[in-house]
Amino acid sequence: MTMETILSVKPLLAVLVSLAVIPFIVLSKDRNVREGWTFFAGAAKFLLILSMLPAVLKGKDVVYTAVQIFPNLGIAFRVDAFGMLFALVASSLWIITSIYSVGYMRSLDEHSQTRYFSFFAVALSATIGVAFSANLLTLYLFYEMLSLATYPLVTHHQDKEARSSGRKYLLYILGGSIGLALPAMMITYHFTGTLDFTTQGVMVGNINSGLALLLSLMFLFGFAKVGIMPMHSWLPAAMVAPTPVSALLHAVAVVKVGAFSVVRVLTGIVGVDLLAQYHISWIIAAIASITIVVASLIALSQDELKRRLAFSTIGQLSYIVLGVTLLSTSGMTGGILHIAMHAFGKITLFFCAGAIFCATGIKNISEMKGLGRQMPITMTAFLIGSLSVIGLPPCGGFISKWYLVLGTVESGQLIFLLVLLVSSLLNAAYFLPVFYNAFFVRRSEELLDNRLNEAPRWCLVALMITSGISIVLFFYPQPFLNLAKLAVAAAVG
Amino acid sequence: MLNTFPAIIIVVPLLAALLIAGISFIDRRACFPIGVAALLISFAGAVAMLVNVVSTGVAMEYRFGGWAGPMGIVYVIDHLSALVLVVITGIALVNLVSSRQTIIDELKEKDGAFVALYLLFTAGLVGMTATGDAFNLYVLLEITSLSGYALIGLGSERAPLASLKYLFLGTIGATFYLVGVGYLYIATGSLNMVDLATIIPGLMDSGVILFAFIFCMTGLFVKMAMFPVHGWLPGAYSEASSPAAGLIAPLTTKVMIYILIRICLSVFSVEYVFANLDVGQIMVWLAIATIVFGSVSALAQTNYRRMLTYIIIAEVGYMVGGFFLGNKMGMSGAMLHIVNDAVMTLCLFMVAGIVVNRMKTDDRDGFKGLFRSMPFTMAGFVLAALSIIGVPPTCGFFSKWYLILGGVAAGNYWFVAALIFSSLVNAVLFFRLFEIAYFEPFGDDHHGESPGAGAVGIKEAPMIMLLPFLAVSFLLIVLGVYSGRIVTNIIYFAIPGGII
Amino acid sequence: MRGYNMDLLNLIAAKANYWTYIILMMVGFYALIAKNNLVKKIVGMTIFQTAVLLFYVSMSTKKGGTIPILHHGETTSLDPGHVSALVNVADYVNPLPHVLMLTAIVVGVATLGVALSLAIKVYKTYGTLEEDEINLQLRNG
Amino acid sequence: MKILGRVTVILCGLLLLVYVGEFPDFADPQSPASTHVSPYYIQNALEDTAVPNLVTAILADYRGYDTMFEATVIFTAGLACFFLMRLPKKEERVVFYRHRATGVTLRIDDCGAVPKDTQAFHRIDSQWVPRDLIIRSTTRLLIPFVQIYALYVLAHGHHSPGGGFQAGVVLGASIILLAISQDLRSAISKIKEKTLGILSSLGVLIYAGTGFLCLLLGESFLDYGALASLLGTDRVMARSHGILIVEVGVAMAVMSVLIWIYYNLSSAGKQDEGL
Repeated sequence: MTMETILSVKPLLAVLVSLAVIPFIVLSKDRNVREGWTFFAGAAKFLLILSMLPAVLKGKDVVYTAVQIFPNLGIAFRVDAFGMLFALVASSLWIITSIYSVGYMRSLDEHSQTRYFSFFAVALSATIGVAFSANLLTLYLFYEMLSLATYPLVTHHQDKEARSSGRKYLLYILGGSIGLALPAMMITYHFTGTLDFTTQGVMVGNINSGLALLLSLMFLFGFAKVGIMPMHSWLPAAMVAPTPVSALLHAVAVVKVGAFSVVRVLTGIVGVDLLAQYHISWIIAAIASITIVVASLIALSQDELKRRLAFSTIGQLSYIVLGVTLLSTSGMTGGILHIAMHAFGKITLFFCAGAIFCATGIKNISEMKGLGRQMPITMTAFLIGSLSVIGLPPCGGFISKWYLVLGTVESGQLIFLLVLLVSSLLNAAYFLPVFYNAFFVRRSEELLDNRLNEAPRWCLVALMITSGISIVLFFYPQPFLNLAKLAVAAAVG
Repeated sequence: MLNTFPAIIIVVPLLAALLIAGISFIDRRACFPIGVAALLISFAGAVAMLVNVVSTGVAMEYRFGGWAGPMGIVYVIDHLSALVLVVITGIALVNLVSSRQTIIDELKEKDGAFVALYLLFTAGLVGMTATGDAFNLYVLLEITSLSGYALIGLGSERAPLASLKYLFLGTIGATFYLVGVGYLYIATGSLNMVDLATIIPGLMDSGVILFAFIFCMTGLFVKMAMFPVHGWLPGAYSEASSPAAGLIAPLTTKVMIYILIRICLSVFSVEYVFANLDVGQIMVWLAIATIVFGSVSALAQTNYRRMLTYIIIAEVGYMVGGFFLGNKMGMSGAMLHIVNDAVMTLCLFMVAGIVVNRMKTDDRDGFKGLFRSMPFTMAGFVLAALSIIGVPPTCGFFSKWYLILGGVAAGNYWFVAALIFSSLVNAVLFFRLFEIAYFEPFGDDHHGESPGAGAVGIKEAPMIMLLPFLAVSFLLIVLGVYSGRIVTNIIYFAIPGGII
Repeated sequence: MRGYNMDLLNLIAAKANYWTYIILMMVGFYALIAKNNLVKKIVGMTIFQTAVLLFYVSMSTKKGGTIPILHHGETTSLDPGHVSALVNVADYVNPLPHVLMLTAIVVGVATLGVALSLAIKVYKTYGTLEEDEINLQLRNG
Repeated sequence: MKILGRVTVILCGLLLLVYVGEFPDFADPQSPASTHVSPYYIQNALEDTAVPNLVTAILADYRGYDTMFEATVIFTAGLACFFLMRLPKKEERVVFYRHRATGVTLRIDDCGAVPKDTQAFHRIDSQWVPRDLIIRSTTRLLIPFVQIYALYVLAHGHHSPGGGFQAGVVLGASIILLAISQDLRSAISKIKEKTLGILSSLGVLIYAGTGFLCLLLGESFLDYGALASLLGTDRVMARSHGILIVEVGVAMAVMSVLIWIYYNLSSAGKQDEGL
């Protein structure tokens, strides 16, 4: 299926627009001007990506080569359906998170906010760079850029705890990428001669089975941001960051980049047929399912809300990997769609966690009894978010889980159907008690006045938008669904 | 005019050095400008030659005293030597300009002598790179070493001892090289490299040539601080004054590796080194040992510059290992790494210079809170650190790219593992420093606008130090992006045909 | 038996200069590595370099050749063109190693000068020239 | 450390000795070294450079570039010793004076400017020894002749063994003899450090300068043939004169550097009291 390509500089502009804004953010004297620049950059990026949507929907990829380093390899961009889906999610949520972080940072009066917003912009440009990369080298470049840009965000509080978690964060991510992903990339480049993502994958002709399995596993664990089990413990440690960081980055941008890269490599480099041929897909699916179940179990035991959400994210990410490695069309569609659906759901939950922390300073779930009366909007948003993550009807998450279930049936591997069901139950088990405590349990008498004690105005606005989108996505999933279907068609080819 | 450039780029710094030494006894103000002017001319000449050699594709030759071939001394400027010449003169120029303030502060009356020795050192390096005569290379090696001993000798309190140790080992290395040239002369009767290359294939199995190779190699390994004989480097580079370290550290070992490549490729032909002696495997193992040793002992250092010296030793292992892999990718990786590593090391030593100039200590604690007080310097420092770690788009990544490809192509996975291990160790080393610079001093002030950049006051380095430094750190990215072109247009011409 | 001794003696006699140069070099090398006193190391270094001088100069000798200065006879008939035919190469010793060794001597002197000045500076800072005492002072601060 | 040293040395020695058999015999006229390039020198040196002394011909003309760097090596050594050793000129010093008539010695601690010698008092070193008449008179007699001999060696470099380096060393030795026989200060009064610094750089500058002059005249660097137009002789004689100019430069450089190193080494940089 030949893919017509449009040559346009938009992908490069989309990546660079947030970098270009940084000098203005740094030099702007007044806070509001600085926030204005961030919104301007967010909007500009979103509109640029939106302008490419119609072309991609018609099946045409937007291609642009920024720098030709080697004769057959360079920093090149290729916007296809899969990249477009992820970029849309990331850039739209950046705007919303900026709204949220304005409220959050000002209410908690955090220090050095200029550095916060500028590194946020760098992180987003790296995320879009990964989404639009045409070959593994560009993807690796922006992947490393993202790891380094998020380090100052994770360790924003600059205290001893931030240092130790920052150290862990880098150990896993940088260690994984340099230790495993780089050699795997090199060996692939040596044997195949090219690193471009192609529909059938480049490995198919010239790499034998053992090496293909080894390389796939090196990529899986190398891109540690996907949080597959042994390489996952950086995510709970990164919860020490301010909540908007963990909201956008550790629910949407950073972890999804990991999942996106793994899926890109499995479909674009290793190739769907090679995956099927040598049972590689079954092994990776097994690892993913172990991660899902174990992560959901650990999430049950976590008392701190953000750590529980972190472990839930680890589980949800492995849904994506599991969905893709089922190798059935609806399974892959479900996996890819889950990137979008989970993003909106999980970001709402993190916003609620941040809002609760802003308003009442509570972090642990056990202390959240009777919070519903004080913060009705936040807690209802929390309900919607958790429904979407669990995958129940009124919210978008249901659709992606629906496709995942269909995928397992289609591929005939019923063991994974069991995994999906068990994990959904576990999801319900660790989300609903929070909601139940908030609304139905009377708080002990020391909290006398029941008057409203809601989160700051900006945070609520963001909350409502994302929970609203989660519901809308249930009724109108078309843009993301079509993109997912196109992506699968391109991958299976 | 262009064909006299091979002479001009070395004679101009030499004449300037002599002029400066003389004038420094009369009036010292003129010394610095003459030095910079001489290096500028030399740099311009080197760039012009590189452009000419790349465009015409033909190596430039210069006969000193008008005598041809084996009779007189002939300079040959081919692709690789032109590239290395540009690197040498460029780095010497940038380092001299940026360390003007330190020279005036630290070496009050002796700044004239310092600039003269600086120029002699650079002239020696330029000569070594361009020379086509084996004995002339020894004389220039001695000039470089002698001025190096002097430049290092006047540094911190322990500098004389470190310089003396460097002198002893350096003399052993240089004399071994001299004996090697003597063995070559006895067996062939000529000193001219091109002439030697025609005679040696006829004497493939003679023991004298074998020992000439062994002596030359040991001599060069001592001078480039390979693993067993590296003892002198850590002390020498970390005790020297920062302008001297900024010149010597980035250049000496790289030029020695260039000479190793020059001798192995143009004097002892490729067949001799790789087929006849099959010495590649042992040398790669030696390089792996150097890399692992350099990286591990760098972990144990608390002094920033001493840590850098061990990283330099590891980088020497990269280049020697890459070259002795014996395939096209490995060799081009080694040659590209000569350029990249020189620029990276210069960047890191300029940071050391700036930190010592501002914080009066080059210990790790000197980095406390630097992200807040010196943001631009730290930005450049992060870039240089990323390049040493090997993160794209900086140049360090791309030379590792070629080296790893070479390792995979040669099936030597231990070398690839050593490279990856060294990159990870570098990551740990530099992020340890970032932590100190970023976190400490531990402000307990979570809330409220902490002393932002404005309040504590940006105490940046003086402009004359900062601007060249930022230019060099930006050069790291430019070199990275253009590394593909550098390799295809320049380095592939330097690799002889016999290498696949 | 005698034949065998003769070859061995010839071998030693014919290669006498290399034997001496190697032994001298090893003496200098040993002193340079193993000696404790810095000045003894410097002396060892000088011996080490002198051995190489001996090696170069010894390789230039020819049986029956005199010093490389053309006899008075050859120089008188100075009409260019046929002078070179007159000069018999075997009469004169090979001049090239002598030139090279002039450079090596100069280098030796230069290195000696710098080494001695460094040794004096080391003596001024540590008060001793014995390397183990210096290391002791370095170790305890 | 010692055992390691012994093992490496013995190992290296044995390894070298084993391969001695491969070398050409001691004085074998047919050895590659004497049959490849050197015959050209022996036959053509006189014709090319009109200098019978082949070593000087090769030294200053065929491989003149090497010798230029040789002179630079000497110059670098002098500069290095100055750079490392020379201490800033601090005024306050412990100074000793001796009354000529009675022999009473005065010790002045940290005196500012050093007073001149007078009729009654003259300045002495800390380990002062009364001058020995024999040494003083013989050296005063000997030094001029040593210097004349050095000039002879310099001038006759073309026809007999000798040349720039040897002449420079002998000249240097004459001044050092003066410094040893009397005291360093009297030698410094004869030749100040400033003149030495300028003279040494001037010497090598003459050498490199002539080379650069040949470059400016259009020929290649250090090709004395180019001086023919300036010196008004044919190219061969121009080469011979070029060699002589260069030898003078080298002699000047070597002399001043040796004295300069002696000044710094003997007084450890203070240049007030020598050996």
